[in-house]
Amino acid sequence: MIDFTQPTPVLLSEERQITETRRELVLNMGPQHPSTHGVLRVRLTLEGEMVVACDPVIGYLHRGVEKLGESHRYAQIVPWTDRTDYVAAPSNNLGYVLAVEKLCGIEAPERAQYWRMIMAELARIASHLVWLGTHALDIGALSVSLYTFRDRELILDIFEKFCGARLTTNMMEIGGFSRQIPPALPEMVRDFCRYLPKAIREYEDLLTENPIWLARTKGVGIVEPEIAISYSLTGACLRGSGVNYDVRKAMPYLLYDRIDFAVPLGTHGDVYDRYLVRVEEMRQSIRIIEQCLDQVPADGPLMAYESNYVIPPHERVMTTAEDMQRHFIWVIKGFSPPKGEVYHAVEHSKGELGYYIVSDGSPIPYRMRIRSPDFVNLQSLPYMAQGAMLADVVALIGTIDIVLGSVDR
Amino acid sequence: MSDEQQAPVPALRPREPWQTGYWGPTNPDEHPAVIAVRQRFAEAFEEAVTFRDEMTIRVKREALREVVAFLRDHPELRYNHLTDLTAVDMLNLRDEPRFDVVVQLYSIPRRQRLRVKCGVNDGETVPSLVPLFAGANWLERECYDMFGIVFEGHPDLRRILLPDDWDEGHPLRKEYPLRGYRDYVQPGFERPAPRVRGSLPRPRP
Amino acid sequence: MAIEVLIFYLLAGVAIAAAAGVVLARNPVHSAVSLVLSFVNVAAIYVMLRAEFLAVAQVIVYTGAIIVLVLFVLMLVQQQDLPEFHGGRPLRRAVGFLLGLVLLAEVAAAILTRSLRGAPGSWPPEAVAAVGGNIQAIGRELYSVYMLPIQATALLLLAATVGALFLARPELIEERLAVARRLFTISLAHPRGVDPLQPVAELPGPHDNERKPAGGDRVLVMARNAEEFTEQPAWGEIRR
Amino acid sequence: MDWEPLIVSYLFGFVLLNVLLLAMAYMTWLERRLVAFFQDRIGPNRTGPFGLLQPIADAVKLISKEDIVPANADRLVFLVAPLLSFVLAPLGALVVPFGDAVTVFGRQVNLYVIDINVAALYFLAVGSMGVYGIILGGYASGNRYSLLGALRSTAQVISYELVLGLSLVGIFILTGSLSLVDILRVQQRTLVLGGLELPNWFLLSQPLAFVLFLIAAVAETNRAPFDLPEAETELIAGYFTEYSGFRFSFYFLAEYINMIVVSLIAATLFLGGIDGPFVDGVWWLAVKAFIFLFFYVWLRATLPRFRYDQLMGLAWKVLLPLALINIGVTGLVRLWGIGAL
Repeated sequence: MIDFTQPTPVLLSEERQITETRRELVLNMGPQHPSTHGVLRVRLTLEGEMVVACDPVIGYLHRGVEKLGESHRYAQIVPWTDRTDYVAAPSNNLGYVLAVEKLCGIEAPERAQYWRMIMAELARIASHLVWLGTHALDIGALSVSLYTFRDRELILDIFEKFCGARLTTNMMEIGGFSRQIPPALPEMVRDFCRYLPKAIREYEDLLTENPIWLARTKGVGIVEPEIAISYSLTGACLRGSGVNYDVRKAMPYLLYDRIDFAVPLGTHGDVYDRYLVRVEEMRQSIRIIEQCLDQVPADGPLMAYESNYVIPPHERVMTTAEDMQRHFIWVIKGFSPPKGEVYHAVEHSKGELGYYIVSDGSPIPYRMRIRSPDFVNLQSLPYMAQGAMLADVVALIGTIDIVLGSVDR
Repeated sequence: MSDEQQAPVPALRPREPWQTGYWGPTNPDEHPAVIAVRQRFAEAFEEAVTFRDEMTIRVKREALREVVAFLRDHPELRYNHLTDLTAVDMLNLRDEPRFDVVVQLYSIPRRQRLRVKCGVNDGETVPSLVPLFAGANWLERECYDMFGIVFEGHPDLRRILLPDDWDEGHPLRKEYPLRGYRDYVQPGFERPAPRVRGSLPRPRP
Repeated sequence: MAIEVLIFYLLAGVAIAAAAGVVLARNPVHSAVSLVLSFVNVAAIYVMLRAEFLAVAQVIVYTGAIIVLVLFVLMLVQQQDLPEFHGGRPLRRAVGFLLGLVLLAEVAAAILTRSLRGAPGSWPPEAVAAVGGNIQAIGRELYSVYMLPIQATALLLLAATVGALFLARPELIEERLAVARRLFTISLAHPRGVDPLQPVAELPGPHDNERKPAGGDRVLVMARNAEEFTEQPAWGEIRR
Repeated sequence: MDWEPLIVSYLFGFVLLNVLLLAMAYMTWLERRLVAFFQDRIGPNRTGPFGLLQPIADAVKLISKEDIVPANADRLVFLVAPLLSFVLAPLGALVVPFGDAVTVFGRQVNLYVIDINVAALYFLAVGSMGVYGIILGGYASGNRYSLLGALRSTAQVISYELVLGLSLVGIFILTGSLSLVDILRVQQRTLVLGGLELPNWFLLSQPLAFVLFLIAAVAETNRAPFDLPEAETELIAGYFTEYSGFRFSFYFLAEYINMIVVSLIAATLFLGGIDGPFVDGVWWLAVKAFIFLFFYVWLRATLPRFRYDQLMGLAWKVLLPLALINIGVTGLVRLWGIGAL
């Protein structure tokens, strides 16, 4: 039994103690710092401007979403997932919803799956736009952030049109969508897909061949592929190092196996490669969205309803007694998935987002674990920062692409 | 893109939505990882269960590191990616042992997942996976922070999400109340807010 | 005429007070700032003596570069590491006082002999005006009569620069960086620190994926499906 | 003693200082509007027509804010440093010739405050003094970010001052004078190349020096992409992190006045100053200075920021050798007599 009255055991290694005795400038970067993307704190030990040691300190935005998940019913947790990575909220919804659907053994209708893919890819683009803007701003390119945020507004408009909310969308439900697709929405998405490649070209004009940008990003923060795998990196951080792992390709969920797209892989594993990979991912996302729009059925159910786990549709509640009962139970008590545990991962814009849910057969999850990609990715920051300069640390925090809501959960 | 115009071929969907085959064969006796671990660690292997297509191997906690190292380095298994490491407090589900440490492994070359579990009681230690996977560092720290499970051999085991001087225990344990142990004095309120569910006292007019 | 004398006394008084501040200030940064003030006032006195070039050179070289470097060093060094300013053994203090007196006597002797003799030097105002101004006069004098000393000084400064570079020893920084990489980076768990013999994952081999030029002479490998992992390349030349 | 020129100079200096302050105020407005246009935004447009009263509102706000001195600051130095920066900033403008002599109330008035024979060096000297405001402010704040900003600024200013000075040597060789008035006179001549009549601006005879001067001037005034001392995403505004209220505004004033002064000097040295088609006059100087200021804003809206070591490498490995080559070539041309431009 651990005695909680005692201070937390801090097992300092020998190396760390040596660092403490050296006389260097210890710089406390954050938690209130313009380029730590939130409330990340990095304890830097500098020699001149060179980073000798780098210790990320997190937890300033810890809200205990996992604990909250253990006290809410399954359907009530969906809004909490919005609040973890609020930059790409639909992707978080998707990960949780798919995990619960796997636990229950149900599947959303085809039309809903296509729209889920569209929304997830839009969320990916939105997240990458925020990343690109803030990353460029960290390195000093002022204007790119304004352009990307301008274009992100279009995606938020689509979200607003679809579900009424812009940031914390809460758009997906267990079993599909309960809302109807607004008739104007497909055309809106198509317009966006026609517009965005031009915008991406604009960003690339400003950055890709810019000598200062090249000097700041090339050869900085190199992660070798075996190191990247060892650090459990996922997403663009892993693919920038040239490792071919994308959940959409490796273990296709939804209908990604029907879509033709490519996964860009970097060749040098530095900040610049991760930048190129993410920019290319935005283009591929557009291809995915366009194919989804071509393939999605024009009408059809959006919600699976032949099961005990999904709220029945309104008209059936009003007409059949059986569904009225089910509706009543669903609303009052919630639904109870079978006993068991599932882990389901989706390709979030930042990497592999996994939900591990343990069910004890009650309407409340026994354990809900969020494997958030940026929490795992962030721990490679000290490795990337070896021998870097102070200004590089800012670029590295940007290249890992963290959202502190997701890191701290 | 050269083959952008190529018509997409709808893939064959499995019969049940969860049967994806990403976790290998559902029969434990056919699963290569289960066979290999059972053979190599005869006394440490406890059981292998499948639920919803997902293969879980339960091993004794002393052997966790050896089993994971074996799975990582086995030339035909190559579970080289530590996807996740977490724990579950089994307080309400069984008596012994108290916690399950859950390791999600993934093999990038073989595109297959595997879950390795070990039970651990309060006060016992689990061998740390940091020597095998650098990425286990923060995951184990989080696990320690949230459950109080001590990972033996971790180079830097201290709290990560909660403050270093947090003295109220480990919040993801089942007996930890949702609002914490202590009364929380709120400015403007007559008495401290209770840490149990219920209506909060209204501020005085 | 009186106003110029007044200004001169003002400048000289501030210069002397600032010079006293250099010695008396406890904080080395305050000393350096006092020195700057003193230099600027001396430069102003140069202007009154119609030696504008000298004044500007004084400001650029001494206040603009040298004292800035002094401040630079002072800031890099921790305050408590600096030697005690007003301490020292009595003998050292006495010797320092004597040396200061000797220096003062030398300067006074130079000034007094020159002014007592009343010799105006080789560049009287008429000669300066004849060549176009005091800058031109200085230029002529420096690059004709004093050519050899100028070259010698330049060589000396070059040698000093090279010596400084050698003393700072960039390769030492490299060494320390290497040590820092091995020891002091708090990625305590990275495999080289823990398990150097066992590579975590084997390097991917050659591949035949499409390569897409992506700008900045980089290419992106466009992976079409996930089976190609083991054939995945992407990497190889650049090692840390 | 003849008091009249002295009083006229003082009056002109007073007018000049006020014009500079006004120009600075509207430079901030202009920069915000221009950057807004570059970034597809509107910019300040609520205070007065086109937001023209915005600088006044800013000034009122800054003056009325609390003047905070951090507890572990070096108090005296902390209070004096911004003033130092501000006082030294407009001094460089004293030597800029704004035109030929005009007659006001029957008196000859020179449209410059002083014409000293070392004017160009004087400008450099004032610029090198300006770094004291930054370095002392950064040191005195007792903040590590400020200290790092001050250190960066020191190294940067020393390096780029060298380039700035050396880039001007070619002009000195061609004119044989350090006085800006003389340099202006030389540029007012006409350069005849074959049948082509061109103004004898040093932009045409010293293009390399012009580029070097431009880069070094941007670095000297700590503007993007060389704004390392105040890099807000790395050092959180660097040396003036701890400043607030009107002391902060002094740094702000100093930065913008520095920009204007450098633009004026650059226009005078390389673009012929008041020389222009039709009628020479101060408006040409204003137009040319505005081009430089626009260039400053353009750079800020477009380019990322250099890293510290890249910045120093650029100065010492690229710009300095180029400046030396420029001096050598100019000297040889002058020596062989074809340089009597």
